[in-house]
This record gives sequence, structure tokens and C-alpha cells, in this order.
Amino acid sequence: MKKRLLLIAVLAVLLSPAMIFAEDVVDPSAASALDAIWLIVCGGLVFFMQAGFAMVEVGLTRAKNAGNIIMKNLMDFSVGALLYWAIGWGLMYGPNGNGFIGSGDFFLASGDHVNWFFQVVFAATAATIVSGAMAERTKFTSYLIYSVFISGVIYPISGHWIWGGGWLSELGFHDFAGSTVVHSVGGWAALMGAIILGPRVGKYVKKDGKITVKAILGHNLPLAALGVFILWFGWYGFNAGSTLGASYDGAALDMAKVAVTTTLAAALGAVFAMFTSWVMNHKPDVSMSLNGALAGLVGITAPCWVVSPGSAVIIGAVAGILVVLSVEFIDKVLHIDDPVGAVSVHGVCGVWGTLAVGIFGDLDLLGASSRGAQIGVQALGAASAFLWVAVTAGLLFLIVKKTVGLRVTEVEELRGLDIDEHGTESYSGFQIFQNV
Amino acid sequence: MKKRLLLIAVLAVLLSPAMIFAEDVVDPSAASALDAIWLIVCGGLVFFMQAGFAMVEVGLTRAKNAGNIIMKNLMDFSVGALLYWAIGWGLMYGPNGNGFIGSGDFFLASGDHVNWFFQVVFAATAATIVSGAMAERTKFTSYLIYSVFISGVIYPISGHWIWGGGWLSELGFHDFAGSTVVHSVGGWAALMGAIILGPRVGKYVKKDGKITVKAILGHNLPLAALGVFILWFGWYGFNAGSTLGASYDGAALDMAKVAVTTTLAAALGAVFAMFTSWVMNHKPDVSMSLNGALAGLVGITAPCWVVSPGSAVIIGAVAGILVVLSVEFIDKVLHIDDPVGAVSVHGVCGVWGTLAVGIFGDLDLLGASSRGAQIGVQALGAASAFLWVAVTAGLLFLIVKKTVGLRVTEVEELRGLDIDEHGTESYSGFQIFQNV
Amino acid sequence: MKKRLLLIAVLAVLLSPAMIFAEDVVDPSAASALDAIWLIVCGGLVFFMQAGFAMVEVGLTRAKNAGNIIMKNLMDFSVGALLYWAIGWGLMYGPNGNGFIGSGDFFLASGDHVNWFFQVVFAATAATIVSGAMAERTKFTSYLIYSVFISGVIYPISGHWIWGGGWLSELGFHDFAGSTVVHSVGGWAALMGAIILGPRVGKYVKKDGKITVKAILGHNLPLAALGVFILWFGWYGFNAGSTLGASYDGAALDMAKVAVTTTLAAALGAVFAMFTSWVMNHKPDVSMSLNGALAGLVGITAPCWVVSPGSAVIIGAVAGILVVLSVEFIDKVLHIDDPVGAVSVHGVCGVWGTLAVGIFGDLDLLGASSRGAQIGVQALGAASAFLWVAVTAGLLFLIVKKTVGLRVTEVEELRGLDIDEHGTESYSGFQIFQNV
Amino acid sequence: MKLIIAYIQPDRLNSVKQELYKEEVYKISVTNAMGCGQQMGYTETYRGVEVEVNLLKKVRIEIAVNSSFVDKTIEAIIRGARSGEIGDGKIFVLPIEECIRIRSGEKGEGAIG
Amino acid sequence: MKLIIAYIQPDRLNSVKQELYKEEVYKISVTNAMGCGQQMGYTETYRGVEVEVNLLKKVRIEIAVNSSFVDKTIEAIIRGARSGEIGDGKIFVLPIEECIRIRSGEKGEGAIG
Amino acid sequence: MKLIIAYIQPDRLNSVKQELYKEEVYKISVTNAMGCGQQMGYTETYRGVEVEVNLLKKVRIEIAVNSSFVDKTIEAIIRGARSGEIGDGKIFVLPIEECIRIRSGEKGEGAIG
Ligand SMILES: Nc1ncnc2c1ncn2[C@@H]1O[C@H](COP(=O)(O)OP(=O)(O)O)[C@@H](O)[C@H]1O
Ligand SMILES: Nc1ncnc2c1ncn2[C@@H]1O[C@H](COP(=O)(O)OP(=O)(O)O)[C@@H](O)[C@H]1O
Ligand SMILES: Nc1ncnc2c1ncn2[C@@H]1O[C@H](COP(=O)(O)OP(=O)(O)O)[C@@H](O)[C@H]1O
Repeated sequence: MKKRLLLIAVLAVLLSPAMIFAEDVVDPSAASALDAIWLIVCGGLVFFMQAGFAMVEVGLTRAKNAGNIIMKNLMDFSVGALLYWAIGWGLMYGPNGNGFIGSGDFFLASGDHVNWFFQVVFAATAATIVSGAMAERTKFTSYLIYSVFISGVIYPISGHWIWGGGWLSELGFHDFAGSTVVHSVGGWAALMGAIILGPRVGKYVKKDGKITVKAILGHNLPLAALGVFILWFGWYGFNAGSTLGASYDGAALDMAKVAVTTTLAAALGAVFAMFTSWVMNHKPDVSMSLNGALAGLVGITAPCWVVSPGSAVIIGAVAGILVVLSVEFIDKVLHIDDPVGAVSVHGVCGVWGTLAVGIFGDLDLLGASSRGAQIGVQALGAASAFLWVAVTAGLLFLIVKKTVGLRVTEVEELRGLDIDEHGTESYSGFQIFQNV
Repeated sequence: MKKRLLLIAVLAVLLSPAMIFAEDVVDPSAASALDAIWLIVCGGLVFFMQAGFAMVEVGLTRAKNAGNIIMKNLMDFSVGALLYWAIGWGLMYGPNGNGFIGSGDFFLASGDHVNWFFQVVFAATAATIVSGAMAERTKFTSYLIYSVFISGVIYPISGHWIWGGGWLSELGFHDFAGSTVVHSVGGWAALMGAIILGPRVGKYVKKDGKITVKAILGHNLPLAALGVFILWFGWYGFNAGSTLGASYDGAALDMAKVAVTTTLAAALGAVFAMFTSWVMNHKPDVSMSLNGALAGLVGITAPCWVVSPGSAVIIGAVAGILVVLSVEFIDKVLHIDDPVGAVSVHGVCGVWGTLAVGIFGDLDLLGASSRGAQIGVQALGAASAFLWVAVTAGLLFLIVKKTVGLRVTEVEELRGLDIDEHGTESYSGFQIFQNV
Repeated sequence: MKKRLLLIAVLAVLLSPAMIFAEDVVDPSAASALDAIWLIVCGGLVFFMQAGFAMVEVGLTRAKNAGNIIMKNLMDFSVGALLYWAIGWGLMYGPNGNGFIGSGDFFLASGDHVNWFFQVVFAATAATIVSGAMAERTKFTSYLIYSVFISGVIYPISGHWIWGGGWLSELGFHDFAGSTVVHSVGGWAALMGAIILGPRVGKYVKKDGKITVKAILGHNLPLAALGVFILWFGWYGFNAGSTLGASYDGAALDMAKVAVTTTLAAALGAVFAMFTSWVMNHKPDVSMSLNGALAGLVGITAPCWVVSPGSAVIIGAVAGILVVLSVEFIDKVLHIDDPVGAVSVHGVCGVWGTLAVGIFGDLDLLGASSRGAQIGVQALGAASAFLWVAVTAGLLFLIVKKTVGLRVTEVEELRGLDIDEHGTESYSGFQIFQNV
Repeated sequence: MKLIIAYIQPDRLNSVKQELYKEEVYKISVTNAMGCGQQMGYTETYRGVEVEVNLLKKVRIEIAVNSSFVDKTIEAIIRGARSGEIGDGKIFVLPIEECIRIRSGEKGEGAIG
Repeated sequence: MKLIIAYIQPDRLNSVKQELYKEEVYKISVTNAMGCGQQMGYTETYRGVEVEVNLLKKVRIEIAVNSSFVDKTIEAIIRGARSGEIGDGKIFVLPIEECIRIRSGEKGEGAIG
Repeated sequence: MKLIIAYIQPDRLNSVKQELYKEEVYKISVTNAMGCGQQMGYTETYRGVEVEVNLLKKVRIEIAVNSSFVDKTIEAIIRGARSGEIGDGKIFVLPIEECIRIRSGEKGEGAIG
């Protein structure tokens, strides 16, 4: 869907004023205005998700690293926008692609502003996901380097496969708004980053050969909650905006349906994450419930257009359960330190959403031959994205580790990245009990 | 207005592709796109008000309960969305209503996604208002139970009377965006909750037979202020979106007028609440001024479409004065403990807004026979909503109190709900002076 | 551009239903709906910038003044909206102008709601800029008085010159979204305020005849960052909304292009401010990088429509460098105490943006005879705005100083304005280390 | 002159203050503290991981009094702070050798009150 | 060896530190405190209700010095902290029996400075 | 009875607590402090201006013990807190004249533990 509409739009710009919208009942001038309003407003909302990510990450980590987290979020967007303009967009949607990688239209030579604007905020979302999993111990310079590559190369290439008319889209893989393209890609990069970095000091304590898992509490749950509400708000732009237009025949119905499935999945994600944590740990956990809402949102991102509200309820509920189990598994069994649960929310629930397209999707809308076939293609897409990112992001982090270094020293980590990396304190004047 | 347009829209979906918009000059395809963009964007804004409510309530209460407040706000939306999908929408707008209660279209069988989306965020607003008045002492489980009933039953039924084509709308009662339907309903449920719960420990201290009123300070005014700005921002969706469409003849003028009256009333509410608190307590009170802006917004919600900007100025100013007097009266005379002023802002100013329709409204737009008659109908509507909610919400809270229990123990209340209800701290690491 | 379109719109309202849009291919009813949706949504976004300003200012100042800053931001909008309705709009866009000052349409007699709504939020932006530079030491009453004059008189008159059809617009001065009209005007008023007020106690310490500059740290960088993200988000409304319509021929392309240039300039502003602070102070400074994003946004505000994305990259980068140098110059050389950098961000980068129109702008779009001429006109406009504001705001502040007094006493300043001006604490319960 | 240091439950501060006022002890200093005594703490969970909280929030009071006031000050603190539960707190008495009022430079017993 | 405890107005900390430096007293420890002395507090209003604030914010300084330093330390504190107003604060001197530098294990008078 | 006051690096609190537990010293009180010792602080920049941070964050521990426990408590603190770097901190020992358990009213040596 995304791809088809985008191609039409790109063609419209390249060939205009040819009569692209001939079959369209809306007159072309009103149509382009409708599309532009829709995409710019939705793009703005997706941009605003940067604030949401920043607040969630700040809230779920310690006060002494808050400034560093802000910088990472600000800079992955800023550096990412520059790179996506220079090469990313070209690699993803460039007209001279070969199914594996796009080419052409670098520096947005085509002037397709409206689509670039909507796409750049997606690229930035993928980039920013990683920040949370690598929080509280990553060298700032290394993070800048990473940002260049994820927005400039890694994300655009797998994006090309799915949304740029590449080989996965040819196979019928469907990812309406990016469970795989954006969230899984971000989530798997986060996973590789967290593994290669290693855990924060004091997170996994070895004692008599046995590893004890320690909790490192987030310092500001109200900000984390604000972040989740902002993300949810922005997600209406993310999902509903992925119709990529408001003027094609049936657009109104599509936009509204997506808003509904998105709402229900997020709500159910929150509810079921709460109950799962309640059952497992005897209390309804605040940060897990917040993660649950995000899990529901990530889960519905791919299938939001092809499933019914009833299926959205199920997809959200499963995502809510999944995210809690996954957070605990990654922490307690795999001992991978992901302070905000980015891998579980974006990686794991991204895969779940991708598969849910096959499991619950309307086969007519998907143009699929059979449910089994569609599930297979979806699984293939999810696996390919995983492989692609695991290898490239893994290599990237390893190279950075060997050269510039990926991690601050232990002393810096204990004192806090704000002081050592940025020479500042985020909460000057507040008394903060240091031994946490 | 709301009702009429919504019925048209519902019909449009049910009967489509019949030529509903025959009298409309906009071509139908563009029209549905315009309406969908408008309602989804405005619905998104209203959703974002959840963040505003959460921040206002967190800010105006104590740090030790912040996580609990977040959970209540997250969950009343999430549970509410599920219930409103399953039954609430059907009871409110179901086609087989009898003037008192709607019926049909449960689980959104009609597929009227765009209107459901816009309505569910209103239902959630009504639900979330209660959270503030019951803050810092309510059992979390009981709050979940309450959420089920308010979004699933209480709100939809009185909503049906006014917006669903029920008996009040037949009488000519006008409530453009919900001063009564949403805010008073929420405010009165808040009132019943606060009464039945009783005040927080230490709020009203009996000494030698005399009750001394103590202030329990909010812990984070910047977050409260952020919440108010978010609410104000979202209110543009709330009020202007209540045209329920952007394509009918004259929609553009209506939308813009509503935006203007909303702006002026909110501004004047803030200014007059400030001056009132200044006169009464010798200093311009921050949290009262913030409440004043909300009071102005609630006051203009019903009449925003039928009054002139000049009247909006008066409506806002009166609301600003009213909210301060009401907060003091409820606290100092009635000794009802409403930590954030929800009853005054939403209940009292909701009634003011409802009456203001009669006092200042354009009789032609209202289709009213005389000003007196319209004022009478408005008063009747406000009174009916009060009775309905007082009885049903009162019963609900009493039943919960007798069964599950409504309140945490005194020890839990003193230690904070975050620790006892959710096993967490919201500001881990910050030193918080405990004796507040 | 802004002016031309607005005049058309004003005429449309005044003369309607005459066939204004005769040359327009969009049918008039859809056109007005498109315009209204666009302007109301964008106006809402610009309103939301108030929250951004409030958070940035709160975050970059000390905890003991947070409530006061909130009140200033809330009240300059509220008082400003009232004044702009009563007289400001009439002085700016009133039909009986003489090139220097508009006249007529007071109290919005014309009913041109949609344009007034979009303009009032701009007026409020200009007003609120000043708050940051005067933070932590200004008497609250005096600030209210100032707000009346800036929104009611000073801003509208220079606004008339440029957007209201006045003499500067006649000369071909171009300021698409207000680098000069809004930001420089606010910035220069901020400069005069900061000078006349004098620095905060302890900011510049004289010792043996030598002045040592002290840093007074902001107390909440996460809120400041949130504020910057909110401002950036709102800026899409500010700039893209300044097409003043979505239905004219080519609107879609304009809107999208503006969104793109805005994104790139902001991103580059952040990146280059970071690098500049890194080079100069050996660490990437958080608050400077945040300022950098705003600098880029202010810089692109005037030229966003007439420059290419490539030029936007340069404009943003230069703004990012400029803001760091300017902050240091104003602080370390001029010893003017501007706690949040308002003068540098809005004043200095506003001038840069205004000149950038001439340097990088498309001469055809500008209707300019030569690049040199356009640069000259732009410089003239920037200088005129500076003179106008320096004189009028300077006088205003001096008169207030001599009469009501501009500044709180030293004791009040040390104790914090929250306690003495508003009788409250913003972070009740938190332990705040007082000696900062 | 003695320095009385008391650790009490935070929610007891108000009643301790009231009892002290009754005994005409008006001057006190209060700080936040975290304490570990017989009260063993409790367990929270955060994101599924158990958190042992064995440093509990306490309020620390310091009162400098003349020797003749020591007993009634201690009794007042006990009256205000005792609930009979573990965690009620503890009082320590230390000797003070000198006391100076900064405003007047006054020294000794006269400066304490 | 003596432990000098001083309660001062928060805004006086810098000048106290400077006076101490002049006397070559470099080692101090500072904590936040709330205090109630002759300065009786003030009244705030919050949402129309009066709030009595009788615990005012203070800064608590602790300085351990050798006995020969006591007088000049006290004088330095007084110089830095005195404004002549109520609320200027108070100084207490307590005996120290032992002092140990953790890094070196050094004990007694030599460890203090 | 003695009052042991120790200033340590914040990140050493956990290991100090563990060492104390090994010596069966279970009761401690902890506060936040800012300190200035041989460790001279560092320089930050904020918005291009240098900020001298010479009050560094420390943790202040108070432990009341019977005289027989003093030495092993001090040793435990040193074991837990020493890194050999400047800034490791300092320990002061003060005499306590009386100790009362608020819950039971118990006094003297028996009330300490
Ligand atoms: N020996 C001690 N040294 C330092 N602080 C102590 C000591 N004993 C008690 N405290 C402080 O007093 C608080 C209350 O102790 P608590 O557990 O109530 O003691 P008890 O059970 O003996 O009454 C503790 O949290 C701690 O802060
Ligand atoms: N007897 C005391 N015991 C404990 N703290 C005291 C005592 N006297 C004064 N203080 C502390 O010193 C602070 C300053 O006291 P202040 O009112 O200035 O005293 P004075 O008026 O006697 O100079 C008080 O707020 C309190 O924290
Ligand atoms: N004489 C003293 N008086 C008060 N506090 C002290 C004194 N000496 C040290 N401290 C406290 O102990 C902390 C650690 O001091 P440090 O610089 O490590 O001392 P040293 O270098 O002598 O080991 C200081 O930050 C301060 O809080």
C-alpha cells in the first residue's frame, strides 16, 4: 500500500502535470491540497514522537544521564535528517533501484518535498529507538557515528526492500506503517548495540558464580508517562498518515479505520501488560503498563489497515503480554541490559505485528493467495530484516568499538554521563540521592 | 448541531453510496476526505488531552502518588476505549434507541470508524475527569471498576439524551461540544467520588470541635502548567472538531468561529481567576490561574458555536471568577476534598457553560422560540445530567465501597500509593522531603 | 506572500460572496474548508508553542522561579489575546491603514475569524519571547503591563508595515513567517528589557575592578528539551501555516517545501551549535544545542518559502554557529543577562533569517529586481524593526521602571519569585539545594 | 548544653513539633535521612525485578538545649513520635561545648534558646 | 579536635566559604536543612488556603578542626553569615574524640586538615 | 557510646554497608551531603561559562555504637570506602552521653543496637 501510493506520488511529481489522477473523482488541485495537509500534519505528529522517545528514555533512566539522553535524541534526528536528505532517501526510494537498493534522487533533486518530509520522520524514528537500549553508558561521539549510518544506509536499504518497491514488496510482503521497516529495524539495532556495549555497571552482579539481576530504577515516571502519551498521540500520524494520501478513492475510510485499530490495540496493550505484570509480580507495574501501550502500538503498525477492530483488540492484547514476558526474558535469562525495553517493544512486538498481518489480515486487501502463504512471506520479511540489521548494525558497533570505543569509562559511568560527556547537570539544585 | 451532523454522518455510512450530500456544493469524495482529516486530527488532539489531564493531576498532588495517577489516567482511557467499543457507543448512538437509551451497533458493527474515533476520545475525557478528584487515596482496583461503568454505561446514556437524538435534544437542548455531556458528567461523578471517599488524611483537622482546613501542596507546578497548555491545545480539537465535519456548507466559518471563541474564553478565564485569587488572597495564585484557563474552556464548550467573541469574553471571565469561588466553597465550606479542583472546573463551569448557551446564544442558530425558553431547557438539561450522574455514580461508588472497598488504608495513604499499590517510586533518587 | 494572501482572504470575507477565487481551480466551498482546516490546525500548533516557551524558560532557570515563569507565559498569552482582539488586529490589518498603522476592524468586527485566530497566536509568540530574557527578577505586575503594550500596540504596528500592507511590504520586503515580524521584534524587546532590568544578583561579580561572569545553571534540562521539541513541532504550524491557505494554486507544493526547509534548518542549527560549543568549550553543551535547533528555526522562518533545501542547510548551520557566538558575546562581553538566550535566538538569528531571504532567495518568487536590491531592502526592514522596538519597548520599560518599578527587591530575588510574588513553591516536597 | 539528635518516622514530625511547642522548645533543625534499624525495609518490584529497599526514609531532628531542658525535650519527642511499632526511631544526646548566636555574637547558655 | 556545626541562611554560603578560605579552612561539609528559630516563618497561600511555613530552608555546615583553629573558624563563619537580621543562624561546638582519613588510615590531629 | 560520622564517596555506600553487615553493625543512618576536602572539585561549562564545582557530592553516614564496637566499625567503613584516591573521605568519632529507643523508652547501651 505504502509503496504503491508513494510510487504514484513520486511519478506525479516527476511527470506532472500529466493526468495521473484520471480515475480520481476529486479534482486534482483539491486532491494535492488534501494530500499535502494530511501528510504534513501527520509528518509533524511523527516528528513530535521524538519528544516522546526522549521523555520515555529520560524518565526510565537515572537523573545523572538525562542530559546525555536528550542530546542523543536531538542529534539522531538532526544528523539523521541531513543524511536522509543527502543519501538515505535516494537509497530507499531512488528511481534507479534494483530491488535490493534504490539509487538516484540524492539531495532530493526531484523536489518531492511532501513525501520526503513524511519519510524523514520515519527514518528518524528508527534511529532514535536505539538510543534507549544503549542509554547510560554509550560514548556520545560513537553514538553520533552510529546515527550517520543507520539513517544514511542501514534503514534506507531494508526500507527499499519493503516500501521502495524492492524484492520483499514484490513477494507481497505487507507492512502498512512500519512494524518491520521502522520498529523491528530499530529494535534489532538496539539489540546489537546493547549486546556489544554490555550491561551497565551494577546491573548484573556475579556472586559465588551466580548472577543476580538488579533493578536500576528510572528517575522520573511522570516524564516517562508523558512520553508515552506523546508517542501514542504521534502514532495517529504514524499509522493513519501511512495512507500516504487523503484524496484517493476510499482514503477517508482507510484513515478512519486505521485510527480505530490503532486506538484499540494501544489500549489493549496497556491493559494486558498491566495484568501480566500484576499476575507475575503481584502489583500492576507502572513502567510495564506504559511499555504495554507502546507494544500495542508497535504491534498494530503493520496490520492497522488490513485488520478489523476486533482483531486489533487481540493484536494489542497479545503485544501487551508479549512485551512483559520479553522484557523479563531479555533481562533475567539473556542478561542483556536494555534500560527502557526498546528491544522488546520495537523488535519483538514489531515481529508480532508483522506476523499478525498474515494471521488476521484481510486477504483481499492483501491480494494474497492464501493465509499460509501470506504468513510465510511475512515471516520471511521479518527474518530478512533481522538478518540485515543484525549483521550490518553488529558490524558497525564492533568497528566503532575497536576504533573510537563504544563505552565511557566506569568512573564516568558512575559519576554520570552528563558531567563527563557534556559538563553539565540536568537537575541543578535538586538534591539527588547519589547512590542509585 | 453535534447530533444532527452525526446522524447525517451515520446515515451516510449506513446508506452509502446514496446521495446524502446532494445539497452540498463540495463533491462527495473530497467532502469525505475533508471530514475524515478534520475529525481524525481533532480526535487526535482530544486524545492528547489525556496527557494534559495526567500532567495536571500529577502536578497538583504529592510526589508519592504520581505513579498511581499516571496509571489511573492510562487505564481509564484504555479500559474506557474497550468498553466504549463494546457497548458504550451502541448505547449512545445505536440506531434503535428510544430517546432514553440507544441500542444496536455494538462492537461498532456499522464500521462507522471516523465518528467512533472522534466520540471515544470524548468518552475517555469524561472518565478521566474523576481521577483528579479522587486522587491520592483511591484503591486502584476500585478505580478500574469505576472506569468500566462510566465509559460503558453512565456517560453513554446521558450522552444519548443530548447527542444521540434522545429526549433532551428533542426539547431543543444545545450543547455544542459537551459542557454538560462530557464535563458536567465527569465533574458530578468526581463530586460523588470525592464525597463517598472522604478527604485525604490531614486535609481537614478537627481541633476542639472546629475544623481547620489544611493545604496539601502539589509537588510539580511546571508539569501542571504543561498539562494545562496541552489541554488548551487539545481543546481546539474538542470544540472546533465538534462541527463533526469540515465539508458541509459553512463549515469553514463555523470551525474558525469556534476556535476564536475558545481562545478568548480560555484567556479571560485565566486572567479573571488570577485577579480573583489576587483580590481574595493577596497574591496571584499559580494553580488557580491554571484552573481558570480550564474553567474558561469548559465554560465555552457548550456555547462556542452559538455565541459571539464578545460573549465568549464574558463567559470566560465569569468562569474564571466562578472557579475560584467554587474551589474555596467546596473546600472551606463543604469540606469536600478535591485535590485538583475537578468538580469546580468541570462540574460547576460545565453548568455555567450550559446556561450560557441560553443567556448569550444566537436564537436563530439555536432554533429557539424565546430566550427564556432556551434558558429553561438548558437548565433542565443541566439538572437532569446532575441527577442522573449523582444517582448512578453515587450508587456505583457505594457498591464498590461496600464490596471491594474504595479507599486504601491510612498507612498506605501516608506512605504513598506508589509504593503500596504499584511497588515503585516515581522519582527514584530524588530527595523528597517526606513530611508533606 | 503572507500579506498578499491575507489581503485576499480579508477581502474575501468583506466582499463575499463575490467570486474572489475565480482563477482558482478548487471549488470555492472545498477551498474555504481546506483553508480553514489548514489554518486552524496550524494555528493550534502555534498556540502549543506557548507550552514550549514555558518549558524552555522553566528548564533553563532556577527552581525557585518556576511558578513565576509559568504565570508570565500563561498571562502574556491571555492578556495578549484580549488586547489583540480589542485593538492589535485592527492596528495591524485594519482596512483603513496608512502604510504606517492600520485602523478599523477593532474587536474583530469583520468576523474574519480564521485569519484572526492564525494571527493571534503569532502576536502571542512575539510577546512571550521577552519573558525568558527577563526571567528571575521582574516584578509580575510590571510584566502584565508590558504584555498589554506589546500585543496591543508595538507588535501590531511594525507588523502592519510588513504583513499588513504597510510601507516595508510596498518596498518588497519579504518575511514569509516572521523572522523579523515576530522573532526579531520579540528579541529586541527582550534585549531592551534585559538591559533596563539589569542582571540577576550574582551573575556578574565585580572583584578588584574586574567583572567575573558566573553561570547560573538551569534546573531542569529535560523540561527545556521537551520545550524545544514542542517548539520545533509547533514551528511546522508557524512556517508551513504561513502559506495562509491550502487551496490556492500551488499551495500543496509550497506547504511541503516549507516543511522540508524548516526541518533541515532546525537540524543543522542543532548540529552546528553543538559543534561550535564543542570546539569552544571542549564539550558538546546540551542547552546550547537546544538553542541551536531554535536558532535554525528562527533563521529559516523568513526565507522558508523562497529558498531551496540546500540553502536551508546553510542557513541553519550558520544560525547554529551564530547563536553560540552571540550568547557568549552578549554574556561575556556586553554583560547583558539573558538567562535563556532569547536575544540571540530570536533577535540575532531573526536578523540572519531576514538577510538570508536576500542572500539565498529565489528572485522570481521574491519579485526582486536584483539580489543586491533585495538584500538592501531586507537589511532596511531588519533595521527599521530594530529601531522601532528599541525605542518603543525601551520607553515602555523605562516608564514602568520609574512608576511601578520593574524589578523585585534583592531579598525577594534571592528567596525566589515564587514565594514572594505568588506565595507558593513550585516543587513542594522536593529538596532543592538552595545555594544555587 | 546538649545536642539532642532524634531519628523519627516522617509522618510523626508534626506531632513531635507540637509536643515540643507545649514544652516551650521552639528551636529545632530538621533534615531528611535514610535509615536502617530494626525495621527491615520492604521489597518493591520494578519492571519485573525485585528491589530491596532497606534504607527507609526518616526525619532527623537536631535540638540544642540547656542541660535543664534535656529531659523534658526527650519526653516530648517520645510522646510525639511513639506509635509502639518497630521503626519509631531513636534519640541520641551529645555534649555541646559552646554555642554562638551569629546575629549578636552572644555565647553560651543564653544563645541557645 | 572539635566539630563546628553552623546553621546559616542559604544565600550566605558563598560568603562563609570565602571567609573560611581566607582563614585557610578548606575542608567543610554542607547539607540542606529546615530550621525553626526566632525567625518565625511566613505564610503562603495555595489554592486559597493558608499554608504556615515555619520550617525555613537553612544550610547546615560541619567543619572538623583542631582546637587551635576553633576561634578563627567561628569568627570567619560569623563574618560571612551575619546580616544583623533574625534568622542569621547559630553555631554549635562539639568535642571530637577521634578523626581518621579513610584514604591513608592516618589518625588524630594530622588527619583533620 | 560513640557516634561515628563518616563522609564517603556516594558509590561506596553499598560496599560500606556490606562490610558493616559482616561486622554485625546493622543500624545506620545516611544523608546526602556536599563536601570540600583535598579533592578540589572540577570545572563544568554551562552555556559557555565555566562553573567551578568545588562542593562535591558525598554521602554522610551516622552510626551510634557501644564503645566496644568502635574499632571494628571504623575498620569496616575503611574497608568498604577506601579506593586509595583523594576524596575517599573521613571519619569522626564523637561521644554520646545518652541513647533512647523511642518505641520502648529503653535507655543506654542496650538501646543502641
Ligand atoms: N545505632 C544507630 N546508629 C545510627 N542510626 C540509628 C541507630 N539506631 C537507629 N538509628 C536510626 O533510627 C531509625 C529508627 O530505628 P528503628 O528501626 O526504629 O530502631 P528501633 O527498632 O531500635 O526503635 C533508623 O532507621 C536509623 O535511621
Ligand atoms: N537550639 C537550637 N537547636 C537546633 N537548631 C537551632 C537552634 N537554634 C537555632 N537553630 C537553627 O538555626 C537556625 C537559625 O536560627 P535563628 O532563628 O537565626 O536563631 P537566632 O534568631 O537565635 O539567631 C534555625 O532555623 C535552626 O535551624
Ligand atoms: N575537616 C573536615 N571538616 C568537615 N568535613 C570534612 C573535613 N575533612 C573532610 N571532610 C569531608 O570529607 C569529604 C572527603 O574529604 P577528602 O577530600 O577525601 O579528604 P582527604 O583527602 O583528607 O581524604 C569531604 O568532601 C568533606 O565532605
